[in-house]
Amino acid sequence: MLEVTSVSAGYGALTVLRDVSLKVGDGEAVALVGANGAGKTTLVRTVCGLLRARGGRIVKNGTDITATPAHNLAQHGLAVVLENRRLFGELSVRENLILAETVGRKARGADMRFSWDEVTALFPVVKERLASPVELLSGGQQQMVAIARALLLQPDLLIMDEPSTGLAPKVVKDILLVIKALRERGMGLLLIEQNVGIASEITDRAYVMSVGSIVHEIGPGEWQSFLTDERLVKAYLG
Amino acid sequence: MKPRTLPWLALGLVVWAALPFVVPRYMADLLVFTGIYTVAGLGIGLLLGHCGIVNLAQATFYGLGAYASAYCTVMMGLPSIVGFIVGAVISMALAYVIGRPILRLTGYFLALGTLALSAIASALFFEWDWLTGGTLGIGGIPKLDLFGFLLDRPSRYYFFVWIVAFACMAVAHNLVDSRTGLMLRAMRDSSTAAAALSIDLQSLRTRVFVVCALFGSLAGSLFAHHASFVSTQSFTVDRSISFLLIPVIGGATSIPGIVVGALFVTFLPELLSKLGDIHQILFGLALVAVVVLMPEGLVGAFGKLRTRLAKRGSGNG
Amino acid sequence: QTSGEPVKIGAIVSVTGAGAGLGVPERNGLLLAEKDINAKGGIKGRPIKFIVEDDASNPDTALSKANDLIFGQKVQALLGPSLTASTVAVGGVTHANKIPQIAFTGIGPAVERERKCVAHVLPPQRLNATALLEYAKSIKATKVGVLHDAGYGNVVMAELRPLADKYGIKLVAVEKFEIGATDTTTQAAKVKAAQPEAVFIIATSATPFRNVKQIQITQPVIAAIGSSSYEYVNAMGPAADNIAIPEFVVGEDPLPHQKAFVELYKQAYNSTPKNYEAAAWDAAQIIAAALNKAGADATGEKLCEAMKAPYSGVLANYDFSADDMTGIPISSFIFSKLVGGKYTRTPFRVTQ
Amino acid sequence: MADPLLALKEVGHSFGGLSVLRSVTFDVPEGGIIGLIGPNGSGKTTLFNIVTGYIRPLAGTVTYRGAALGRDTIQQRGLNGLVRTFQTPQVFEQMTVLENVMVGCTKLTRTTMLQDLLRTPASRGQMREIRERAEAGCERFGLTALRDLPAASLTAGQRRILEIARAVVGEPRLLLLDEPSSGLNVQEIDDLRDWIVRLNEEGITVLLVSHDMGLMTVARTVHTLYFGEIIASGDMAAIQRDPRVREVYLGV
Amino acid sequence: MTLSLVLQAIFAGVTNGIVYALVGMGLSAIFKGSRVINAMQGEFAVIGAMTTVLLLTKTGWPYPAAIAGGAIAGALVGAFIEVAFVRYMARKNASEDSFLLLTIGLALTLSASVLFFIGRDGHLLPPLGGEGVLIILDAVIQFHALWLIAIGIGATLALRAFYHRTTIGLSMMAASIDADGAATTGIDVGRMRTFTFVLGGLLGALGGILVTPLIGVDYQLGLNLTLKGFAAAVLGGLTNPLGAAVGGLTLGLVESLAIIGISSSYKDVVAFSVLIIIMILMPQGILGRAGRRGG
Ligand SMILES: Nc1ncnc2c1ncn2[C@@H]1O[C@H](COP(=O)(O)OP(=O)(O)OP(=O)(O)O)[C@@H](O)[C@H]1O
Ligand SMILES: Nc1ncnc2c1ncn2[C@@H]1O[C@H](COP(=O)(O)OP(=O)(O)OP(=O)(O)O)[C@@H](O)[C@H]1O
Ligand SMILES: [Mg+2]
Ligand SMILES: [Mg+2]
Repeated sequence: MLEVTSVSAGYGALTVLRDVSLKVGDGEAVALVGANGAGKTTLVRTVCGLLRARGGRIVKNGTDITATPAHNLAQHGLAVVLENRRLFGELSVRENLILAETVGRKARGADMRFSWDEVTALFPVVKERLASPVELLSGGQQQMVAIARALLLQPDLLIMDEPSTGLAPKVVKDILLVIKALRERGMGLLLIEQNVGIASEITDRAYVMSVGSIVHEIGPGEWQSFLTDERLVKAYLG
Repeated sequence: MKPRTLPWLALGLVVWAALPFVVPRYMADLLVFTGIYTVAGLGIGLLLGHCGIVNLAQATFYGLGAYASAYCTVMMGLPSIVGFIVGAVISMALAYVIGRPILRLTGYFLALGTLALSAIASALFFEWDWLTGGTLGIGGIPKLDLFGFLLDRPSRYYFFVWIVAFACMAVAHNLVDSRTGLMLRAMRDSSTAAAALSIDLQSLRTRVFVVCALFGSLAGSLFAHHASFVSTQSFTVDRSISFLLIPVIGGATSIPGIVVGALFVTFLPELLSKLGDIHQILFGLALVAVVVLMPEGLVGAFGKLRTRLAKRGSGNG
Repeated sequence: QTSGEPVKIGAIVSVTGAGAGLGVPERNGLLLAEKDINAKGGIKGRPIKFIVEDDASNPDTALSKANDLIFGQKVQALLGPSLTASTVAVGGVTHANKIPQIAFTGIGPAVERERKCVAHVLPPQRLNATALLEYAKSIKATKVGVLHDAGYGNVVMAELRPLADKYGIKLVAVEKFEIGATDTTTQAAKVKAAQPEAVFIIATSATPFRNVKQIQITQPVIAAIGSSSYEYVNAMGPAADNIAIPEFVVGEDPLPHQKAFVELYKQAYNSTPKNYEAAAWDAAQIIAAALNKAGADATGEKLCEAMKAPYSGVLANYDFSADDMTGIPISSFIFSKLVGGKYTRTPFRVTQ
Repeated sequence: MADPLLALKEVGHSFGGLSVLRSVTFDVPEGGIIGLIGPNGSGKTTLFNIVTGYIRPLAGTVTYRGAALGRDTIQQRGLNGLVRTFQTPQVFEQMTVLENVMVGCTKLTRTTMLQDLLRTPASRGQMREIRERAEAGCERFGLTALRDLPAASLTAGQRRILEIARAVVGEPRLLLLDEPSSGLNVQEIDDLRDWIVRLNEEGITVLLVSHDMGLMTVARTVHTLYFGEIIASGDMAAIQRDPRVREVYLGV
Repeated sequence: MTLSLVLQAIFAGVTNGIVYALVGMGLSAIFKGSRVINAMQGEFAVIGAMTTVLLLTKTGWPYPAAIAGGAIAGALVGAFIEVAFVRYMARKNASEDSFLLLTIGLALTLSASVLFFIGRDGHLLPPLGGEGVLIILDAVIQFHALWLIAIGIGATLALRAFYHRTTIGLSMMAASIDADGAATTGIDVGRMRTFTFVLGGLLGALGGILVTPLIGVDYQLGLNLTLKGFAAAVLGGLTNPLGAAVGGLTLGLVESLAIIGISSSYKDVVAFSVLIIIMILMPQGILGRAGRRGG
């Protein structure tokens, strides 16, 4: 479904990503873990078109999307929850969501994966505060709006950059349940997560990134052995 | 680094000293204006580049300095230095009194506040013609007399103006480089966090505003003694706007940038005017070209070019 | 028929900026005069050349331009600038360096009286004020309302106030508006509320004229010379009616001594000249005459001396040895009236 | 018993009808590490804002070192040793990392503007001192390698650490950390834990908000906020056993 | 001070206020959609009005067609500016100051171009509803001013609805608040910015056309309108079209009441002092809203 082949990218004179390749299959959930500054966010920004790839190819469902501008990616079934949420602070919660819903509807037509009601039901706060400007919400509440917004884009692959940031444990658990449910409906997931505990719980496989390259792959069923291996964890995530 | 910059410094000094004698007189005159605008622009640059404050009131302080000098010398027959001091004191006092409430505003609200201040001052300059001479202005302001040396020609006044300008630049540089400068930039980037680190935004901004007013007033006094004439036209809102251009063109955070900006606004219109009536269109387009091609100002663009050249040099070598 | 090195005369006018309404006609007048002078033999056979610079209506720029013309281009004399402030500023240089100057303005603040070599081809504001009052007297208005701007208007007002008493005219309402104001209805309403018998408008824009008509002031309107130009009349639209103006040139109906100039101007520019074209023309002719008298290479001082004589110009009769450096008598004024957007000359004149 | 360093009494606040805090009362003893947890939107950050002076509480009093904070400004509180970090890191983006940390030290020294304008020896000396302290701060928090980078180019995690370093160099008495662990990985959270313990040993009292239960174990006492009210207090083990906390916050 | 004088002052204040509001609305629309303070908003008015004047006098188009032509000219210039300059600068992450400088430069260029190519004459347009006036208690107001007030109020409400009821309006705001967030929500940020400038140009041009019958248009009008429009927009809170209307009316009324209440000499002094006081009392603007303080 998503295939990233030897992509490199960076900022100005600085090259951050070198020859990164990874793959997310249909309906698969894959994690991307790595230390601070490894380049995870940079990869996300490159995949979703906010940063131009300096080399390599990104293919989604057989279409080359390397040069597709970010705003067209929803058409390709891709949605992303960016680091720091990137909501429209002065707009109300409802307006934030309507924007995504409109785009999602355009991309999927009548065949919507996630209805408005479903999504708002998922996050009760969102429903309660529909008319409130987003910037007035608490950090965690904003995070929920960001996830809701991404879901309303009706993605078949959702990329999340540290979605658990600032969420209470209960909400994280709720979200994990939601994601599991979504996966059952065939949605793929690329999860960037510092908290390997969380990552291991909902993903099948993982890539470990360090200084701009994929240095290790955790295959299906290998999460447990990875996590218990102090040495590996230290080497890759420390 | 140091030993290598020394010869350049010496060369610069020689060029600087020779300049008013080798260029035609009207250019020396423009160079004097450049120096005056540098002084005025420095204040705005401090506020804009280091505090993120758009100050549209500099013409007010410029006017206060000029009128103080004009009034003290022409109407009261006092020595020139009195004009400089009176202008500076009044400007700083006004900046303090007005600054305290106005500087509570932020962003464009503050810009509008200073614009309003400029409009009020400009209206009062017109209205109080017993003091300012109104539209007719005050003429016959004596040339400066420095210990018996009469600065009656642009080539002489040039040295005085630029020594003042360099002193102001040094002072501004000190400020930027100091603890205060650090706090200013912190406040510019995030006032929320700056407050948490015990930076008193209000009083810091007020004090820089006062320094800016001081520079404005000094420039005004210098101007009065150069033009020998002051009138309301020189201190309108338009002038405030054109002062604002100086740091933006040159690069607001850089002190040499202010000089470049001042050179731009004094020389370019002059050079373009040789091309006939179209010159104002061209000046507007030149401004557009500067921002579009060099969004960090002329000095920023120069810096970039230098690093690029340096890189190429080292790549080849 | 002229030959040799041209005699260079500098000119500074406001072609752009707020004073463009003055500078453009002045430049036209100058260039026309240049042709005329050279056609008539120039300066003792040498051509005269006006180097015209634009000060963008800014006194600082005017100062730089003056420095350039005098020290860079080495001009013999300077004409202009168009605006009072610039004139005072430039006068500092010309006076100090003994360069003759003929300004397209009336004399300004006190320092200018010491500048004995800075002549003016337009009347001092005191004279303009007198002309307004003379007209008001002629229509027997004793209560007058005034609407004036903060620049030009302020200066005329300063002269008008003391004079009004002498004429036994009471200024029942004096309302001011800022230069470039786009609306002055409230001020006009205050004037109207004072129930004047006539209204003076002293401004350099069409706005107050329109506003006065909009709020239906029906009393006679008398405008100062500053707002007399075809541009302003156009911008007044239907309001350009029944407005009296003390001024000098009505191109539609010129005085006998103005006819030749008006014809020449019409031919050259295909439009009708007014006061500022004529003033600049006069200034050019005056300097040419002085040069012819004192010699093309005369020093500034000599040239000044040569200038200090009566001169009958198109605009007015001057006498530059007068105290106000212009010597225009009140009898030089004519009084025009705008009727349906057209200038007509009234028979009224003031005799000394 | 000695006076607590910070005492909240019946603190209440609401935003336009939305009641966010209701009669919150608790103490932060000198030298302690106090934790504050609660579901999203329960008012933790609002409480921080009240303590540090960004918001005036609508009810109740906040007492710091025995005196009511009342109308003290944010700055006065800071000078008195109350320093906080932000839930969304607030770094000075156009300044370098070192300069960011230097700003944290500015409050320790005093120069007048005039001295700075004239670059008097006092002014230069203070600047040197600030720089030295900041360099030591960078060293301590492992930021030395990033020292000269503009803060704008830092990653989420690096910003977090920078913010903590910047707060700590100012020699706080009471350090309020708002979710310092978010964006950090396991290893870094461990480091953070060590730092907190170390700082506490050095005499800094800590009030910690975090959703990371692992990190929260450093706290000696944890208060649980739920819809603006404290529903449970105690050590971490007790809290984790509390049925209400389990239901509304931990979700087990 | 008579009642009729007060009424006249209120008429003038409201009329001028609506003029300021129209310019201010365009300014706030552009700010809302691009975070650019458009120092050439007044020039849009000049472009719209001048084009209409030229179409009317030179080509003899009927008035409504000439108005449409003027409005389109404004929109086109707006689009051109975005495509030619703003887009390029935005890609380079230009600062707010440089956008300000850009629009100041463009304002100078346009005003100088009008002077150079069209001349310094002032022009008027025929008033809507003819030359007629309404007289109440001796105070006079032109029919055109009534039209202007009605249209001004209509435009305010329409703009408000546009921003909060239509997807495109929402998208325009979203794109300027957070470009990355918008792009990943499927919003074409570049196109929204172009729309924003088209809208700003259109509003500016329409405003210019509407005020010309009252105040005339010449090459110098732009700066004047920009300053007043800026004051109106900021006073109202900058991102709210309704705010610009309230700000404009406040400014207009304060100005004209200062003339009758105090003295015409001190009109600007009083008006701008009041403006400063209002801002100090309401630092977010009259209709502005404070953001979340602290973390
Ligand atoms: N805008 C930028 N300009 C320059 N360098 C940047 C920029 N953003 C990130 N970097 C650099 O790129 C590298 C990778 O950053 P990235 O944000 O991708 O890391 P990350 O793995 O997401 O880290 P974290 O877990 O802390 O979010 C870092 O070294 C960082 O300093
Ligand atoms: N300025 C404000 N205006 C309106 N409501 C606000 C404002 N600030 C906070 N709130 C509301 O107050 C409640 C508490 O917010 P607060 O940020 O204190 O929560 P929190 O406990 O820090 O949550 P989180 O764990 O998600 O950070 C939230 O519902 C939030 O929406
Ligand atoms: Mg990241
Ligand atoms: Mg919080």
